[in-house]
Amino acid sequence: MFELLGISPPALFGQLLLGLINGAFYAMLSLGLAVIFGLLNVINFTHGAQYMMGAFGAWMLLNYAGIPFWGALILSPIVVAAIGMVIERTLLRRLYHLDHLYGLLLTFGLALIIEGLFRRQYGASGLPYNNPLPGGTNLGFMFLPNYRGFIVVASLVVCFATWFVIERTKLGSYLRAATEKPDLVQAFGIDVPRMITLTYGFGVGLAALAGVLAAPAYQVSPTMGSNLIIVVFAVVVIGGMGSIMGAIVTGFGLGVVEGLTKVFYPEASSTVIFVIMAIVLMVKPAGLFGTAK
Amino acid sequence: QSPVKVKIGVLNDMSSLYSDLSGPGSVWAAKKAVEDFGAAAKGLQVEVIAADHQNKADVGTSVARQWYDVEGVDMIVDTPNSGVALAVNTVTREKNKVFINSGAATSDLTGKACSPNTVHWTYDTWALANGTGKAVTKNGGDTWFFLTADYAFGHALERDTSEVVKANGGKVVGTVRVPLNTSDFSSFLLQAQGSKAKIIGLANAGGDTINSIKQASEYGITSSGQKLAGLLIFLTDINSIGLKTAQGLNLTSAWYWDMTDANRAFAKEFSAANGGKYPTMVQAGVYSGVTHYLKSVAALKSAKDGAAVVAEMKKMPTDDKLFGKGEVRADGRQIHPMFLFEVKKPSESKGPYDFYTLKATIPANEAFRPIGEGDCPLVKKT
Amino acid sequence: MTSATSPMAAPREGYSPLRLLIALVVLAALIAAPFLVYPIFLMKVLCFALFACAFNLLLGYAGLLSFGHAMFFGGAAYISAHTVKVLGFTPEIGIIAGTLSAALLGLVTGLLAIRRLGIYFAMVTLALAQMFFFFCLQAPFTGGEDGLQAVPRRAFFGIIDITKDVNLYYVVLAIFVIGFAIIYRAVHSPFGQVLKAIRENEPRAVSLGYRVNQYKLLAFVLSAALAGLAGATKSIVFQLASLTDVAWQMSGEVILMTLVGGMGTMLGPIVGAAIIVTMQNYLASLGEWVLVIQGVIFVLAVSLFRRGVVGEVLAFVQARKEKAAARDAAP
Amino acid sequence: MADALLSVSDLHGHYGESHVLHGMTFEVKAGEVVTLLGRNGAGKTTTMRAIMGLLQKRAGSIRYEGKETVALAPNQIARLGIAYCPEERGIFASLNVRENLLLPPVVKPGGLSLDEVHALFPRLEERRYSQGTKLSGGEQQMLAIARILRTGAKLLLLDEPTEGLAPVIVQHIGAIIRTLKTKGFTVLLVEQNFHFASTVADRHYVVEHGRVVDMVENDKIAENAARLETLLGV
Amino acid sequence: MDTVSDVPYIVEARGLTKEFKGFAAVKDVDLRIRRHTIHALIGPNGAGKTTCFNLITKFLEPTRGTIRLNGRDITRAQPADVARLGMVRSFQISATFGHLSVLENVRVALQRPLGTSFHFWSSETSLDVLNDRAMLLLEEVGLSSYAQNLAVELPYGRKRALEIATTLALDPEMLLLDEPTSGMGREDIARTSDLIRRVSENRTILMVEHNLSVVANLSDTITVLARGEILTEGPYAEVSKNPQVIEAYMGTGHGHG
Ligand SMILES: Nc1ncnc2c1ncn2[C@@H]1O[C@H](COP(=O)(O)OP(=O)(O)OP(=O)(O)O)[C@@H](O)[C@H]1O
Ligand SMILES: Nc1ncnc2c1ncn2[C@@H]1O[C@H](COP(=O)(O)OP(=O)(O)OP(=O)(O)O)[C@@H](O)[C@H]1O
Ligand SMILES: [Mg+2]
Ligand SMILES: [Mg+2]
Repeated sequence: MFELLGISPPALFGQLLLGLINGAFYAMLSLGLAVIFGLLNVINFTHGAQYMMGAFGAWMLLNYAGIPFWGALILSPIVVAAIGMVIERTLLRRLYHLDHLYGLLLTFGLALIIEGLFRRQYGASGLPYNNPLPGGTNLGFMFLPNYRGFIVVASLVVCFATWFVIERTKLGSYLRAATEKPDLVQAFGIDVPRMITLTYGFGVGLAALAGVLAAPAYQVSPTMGSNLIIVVFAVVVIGGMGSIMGAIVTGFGLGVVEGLTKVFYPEASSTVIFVIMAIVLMVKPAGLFGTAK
Repeated sequence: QSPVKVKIGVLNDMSSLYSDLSGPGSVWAAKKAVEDFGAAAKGLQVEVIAADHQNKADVGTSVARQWYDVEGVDMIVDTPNSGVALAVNTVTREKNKVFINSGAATSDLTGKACSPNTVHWTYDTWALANGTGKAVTKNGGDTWFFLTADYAFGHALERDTSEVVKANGGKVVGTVRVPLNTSDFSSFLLQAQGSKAKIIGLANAGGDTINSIKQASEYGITSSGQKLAGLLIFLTDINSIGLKTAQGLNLTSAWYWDMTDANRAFAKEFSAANGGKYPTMVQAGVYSGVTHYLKSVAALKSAKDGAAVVAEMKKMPTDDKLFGKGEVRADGRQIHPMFLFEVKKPSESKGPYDFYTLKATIPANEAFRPIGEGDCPLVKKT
Repeated sequence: MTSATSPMAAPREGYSPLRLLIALVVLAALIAAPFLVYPIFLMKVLCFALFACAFNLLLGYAGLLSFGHAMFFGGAAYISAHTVKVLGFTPEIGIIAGTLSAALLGLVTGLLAIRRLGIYFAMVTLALAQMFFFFCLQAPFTGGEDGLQAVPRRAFFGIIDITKDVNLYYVVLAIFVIGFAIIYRAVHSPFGQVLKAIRENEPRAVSLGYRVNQYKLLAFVLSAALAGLAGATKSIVFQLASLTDVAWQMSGEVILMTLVGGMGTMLGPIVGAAIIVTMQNYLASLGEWVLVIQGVIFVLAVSLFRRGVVGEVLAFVQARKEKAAARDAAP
Repeated sequence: MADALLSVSDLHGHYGESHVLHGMTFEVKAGEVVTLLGRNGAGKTTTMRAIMGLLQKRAGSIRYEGKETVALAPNQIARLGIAYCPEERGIFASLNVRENLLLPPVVKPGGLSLDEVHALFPRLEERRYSQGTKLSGGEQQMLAIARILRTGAKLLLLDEPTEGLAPVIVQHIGAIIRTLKTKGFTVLLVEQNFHFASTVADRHYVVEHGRVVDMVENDKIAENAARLETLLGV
Repeated sequence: MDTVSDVPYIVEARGLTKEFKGFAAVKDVDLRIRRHTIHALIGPNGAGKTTCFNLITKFLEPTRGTIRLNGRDITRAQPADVARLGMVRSFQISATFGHLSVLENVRVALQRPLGTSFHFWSSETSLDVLNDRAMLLLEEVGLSSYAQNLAVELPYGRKRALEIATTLALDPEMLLLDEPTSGMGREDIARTSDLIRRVSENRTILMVEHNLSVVANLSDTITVLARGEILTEGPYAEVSKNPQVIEAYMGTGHGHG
């Protein structure tokens, strides 16, 4: 048995690995969304725009300040997170007690504004950003560009660290509790507003980090986020909204599933995630890792 | 004698995918054409307005209708995006105005959907497929693998190119249909690599093309000997990919700024007025198309009857500083040479937008689909 | 935490002779309108207004946020355009076919989605709509990214010549009025009462013996059918059905219209549709700024005019009434 | 006045447009157990929320240990040593029983240890890994009280702590409140159950329409029975 | 006793068991409720009363056991069907339709038998025929002056009253009330007890209640649950002397609250 459905095992391994790489982006983006949804009850539609800002941040740092990729990897997310925190303080804060819908609509509006401004300034067709880790390793079954390997490792580290903080530390239990009853948690002596601002900043920072990582791999363009965001929503929903573990596992998992679809039935590769989402929600309404209320 | 009033509407994508290759640059080109033409001296009073069709056919048609019905627009120009272009084509015919298309790719505009009110100026899918497919295959790239955007445009491009490849003795060894707006091509590229084809044909556009080229370089596909052939690539795409990644790519274009002194002068002015960007073939086509239109209107002394103006355009040979001499065929196709370019290495590039080396010129009589093969009803009648 | 199933309390609209008078004035204005304003623009507003009203029936009165309504709007547009252009029927047959197929699509989607609550409902509908979008992109009969173009304007019922924009306008106006009347009746019907009760407190409605899913499903199918009616009509007006109509941005746009106008009010979606369509029309030449301006409107609407234009007006009127009542009651 | 731990004077509070508190004035001395009695909707819960800073619009004066708190945020008020057990219990669904119990941070030394808390409420230890909101109504009530005992707050605001509890537990809670008192805690209690209130409290304030209309010492209840009857409908 | 035992049981649950992830909240409970009686379910917190309630009204699926209503097996029925068979419940946390008026709240319950509830084409005014009956019901619970208010605007105790009125509107054969007086002030408790007594004629009532004076006053039979199992069953006088009950539930020296 050397061939499985017409694909040799090494090629299959290659495809699985590629799926994992893609999943790394899904995981990081959906993790940020999950963190924000979990705590702020806001479906952060701006997430895609913030991912894009992360990538543009890297581009600007390089082109205007001469700061290379590795510096941008730290700086750009911080700057984008800071902008996010300002948005949270001035706009989002007023919506927490309302329906999800409003947060979603506000952030949708913000996404339009940000994307529009970037298009105005930089056009829609994208800007180049060079690969900081050129070359690759021949794994025998495939050629793995070093940079792609770096993406997977970086994403795994970030995801695990986030999961650990939220699920296994006291800080995490404050976060989860504040999700449900912010007033009460504050009445226990915790500065919830500041915690929320920082959390939003953190979620946004994750998006921006994914953006910086994406800059060398994809094109740096104002539309890069809006194309991705709907898929990432689907990932979050499949994982279970607000579930940290769900976002991570589903992110990587769906990357792999999508990768395999690209081999066996490429036409469906952009739909497969939605099909899975529909099926999952039929069977497990709260998502794979979500808890039904 | 009161001047003849002419109103030109530049309808294109001002805000997304095609805004760099047409967008405000096309508006500038149209205005420039009016200025260079010296309209006032020739008894014309020309006004140029512009709108964004957002790549939506319904937005495009509503703007077109409103322009024709309410604003008194006589001619619409540019209009990238085949869907919108076909829709505007219909409305223009219904209202008996003029539509000069520069930005859209579909060869249906001068085929099944051809109209006595429409001129297709710059390029089309047939010309692209034919240009790249033929030249590349003849140069030894005789086995092809297609990365095809999975919708009508991609299918058409793939189909036309495969025919050309086969007609020139080449072979298509595989195809993968990629959903629109895919950001990650690595999986497809790996399949292309596995096929051992010499040429990977990119039957896609915009962001899809850019990402596939970028990732092909990252996965070492281009450096391991396979070549990419872009079937629809604009100057602005190369700018956003960067020469380092795009070098060696083959592509077909109708116009390039660094070919003649007139082109260079135009590009210099364009760049000064458009924040350092350089003109694409679409924007140059707008200039050229508007110029020819104004000539015809001046000859007729009226812009009101669209079909008459287009008939006049077909009668008069085309001649302007950017596209040189040519003609508008009975099916509405403007005929001029096409060029096959190869993208330069970074070391060869001497300045901004110095991207291409000319590899071959496809003479005007071979560049476009023979008039009899397009199923254009206008042609059959005659 | 309230979920999307229980949106904010809409200010109540009551009946009064004054309202009837206003309605008559509005109707008169609508009849005179095509002589003052560009009719195609008016028809666009009417189509979107009907679409938004249909959407609002679901969100504002049943508390269900569908993020996939473009599916019905665009699906019906395709069917109706196909029926007229390819199969050669008259437009009214096309519109009916479009509406019925939207209802059918609504039934299938509804059966799949209706058991999910709140944000999950929104997401399932989004997912199904996305699947439908890709189906339309790849299916041959939709014409891919070119869409179905040049749909002929045959005589309506074989007699009304709709190649004249003004005539077509009255046809569209009639369709709109019928659609709106159905929605109005549904909201103010025994069925509407149960729907509101379910929105307010679903378990309680169950305990009273209502099989809530059937009610939600009916509301969903109604809303889908009316959205389809709007889409089918639009395809006749613009002689075009395209991917724009089924894209998720269209679902977003109808939410925007409803929100700007005021969800859960009868007139809100109409006003919202008028505002958004006007804006898109007159800002078309501004390029990227359209996006920015639309975004700013979103942000302003959410931050400052949360009840929407109509909602704010109603709330203002109500507050004045209450103040007056309080003044009268004071000794 | 100087020895009042908490003194509230002329406190006004609003929910949006509606004016609910109309000048509440009362005080609680250190080590006392004081109740607020009153009909449904009199404004008792609102008063507690105002003290905690949870009411958006409030005006007047609330002094804790002599310090004005009306301008402080809820978390700052809590850090002064005030803890609140809300009427609707406020158990967190995303935390299990133990996490719920450990959630409120310790703000002052001298709170009960976890073992002491478990000794008071053994049921909570049995169900410690259960999701907080899966507890029965009464169990949730116990959890809500238990978790603020750990924080070391000296002033406890208990809003109807006996609602929905079995009589035996109510007695138990009565005993706990008395124990807390001997440990130096001060308690402000809102109660519907007057009988229960009279077994634990030192004084009772009667609230009506957002103001204090009467005050009765617990040992003078018998003399004032008639008056209380008309005020509370007892 | 003989005469009473001749009356058939309206509800019979046998071997009712509910496990949550291995934790048995209700264990092997046999509960039989006689027609036209008020039956109280009491027990310490967490004993499984609400769970029993949810099982009987089908808001929860039993892990094991069968439930019969009027001799008919409803173990696998849907909650809405149970309501249609004449068994209606109230909720422990008050449940009204907040943004409907008080009158409409009651009407929603009354309108189902009209059979027009799917009629999206007929006018709302077709429901006005129900107004008189709705007002009567509101009067019965003392809410007639609030008829036009929105339900959210009501104080807590009134909301409970409204809930009872809504429940009664279905004219159920069997009523299940979960802690009907919790959170109420004295006056409201008295009023509610009266109400329950009044409506219990020709009906069967099962209630969960912690207020012993209410239980003592109203109930014919009391079932005491503890840790998911039945501790004892009988009339108040008997049950309240049971030392196990005193230890597990009532405590010593209780007064009537
Ligand atoms: N969130 C709110 N919005 C508007 N009004 C409110 C709100 N909460 C309470 N009220 C009103 O404020 C008044 C006081 O309510 P409060 O909850 O303080 O009463 P209470 O004395 O605690 O009553 P209970 O004994 O029922 O708990 C009531 O009239 C109530 O209707
Ligand atoms: N969904 C659930 N998942 C896990 N455990 C549950 C669930 N529902 C109830 N329980 C547990 O079952 C037991 C019985 O709960 P139930 O609500 O029936 O008690 P109860 O008798 O009504 O108590 P109370 O008088 O306090 O309301 C409790 O220990 C509770 O923690
Ligand atoms: Mg209270
Ligand atoms: Mg209970």
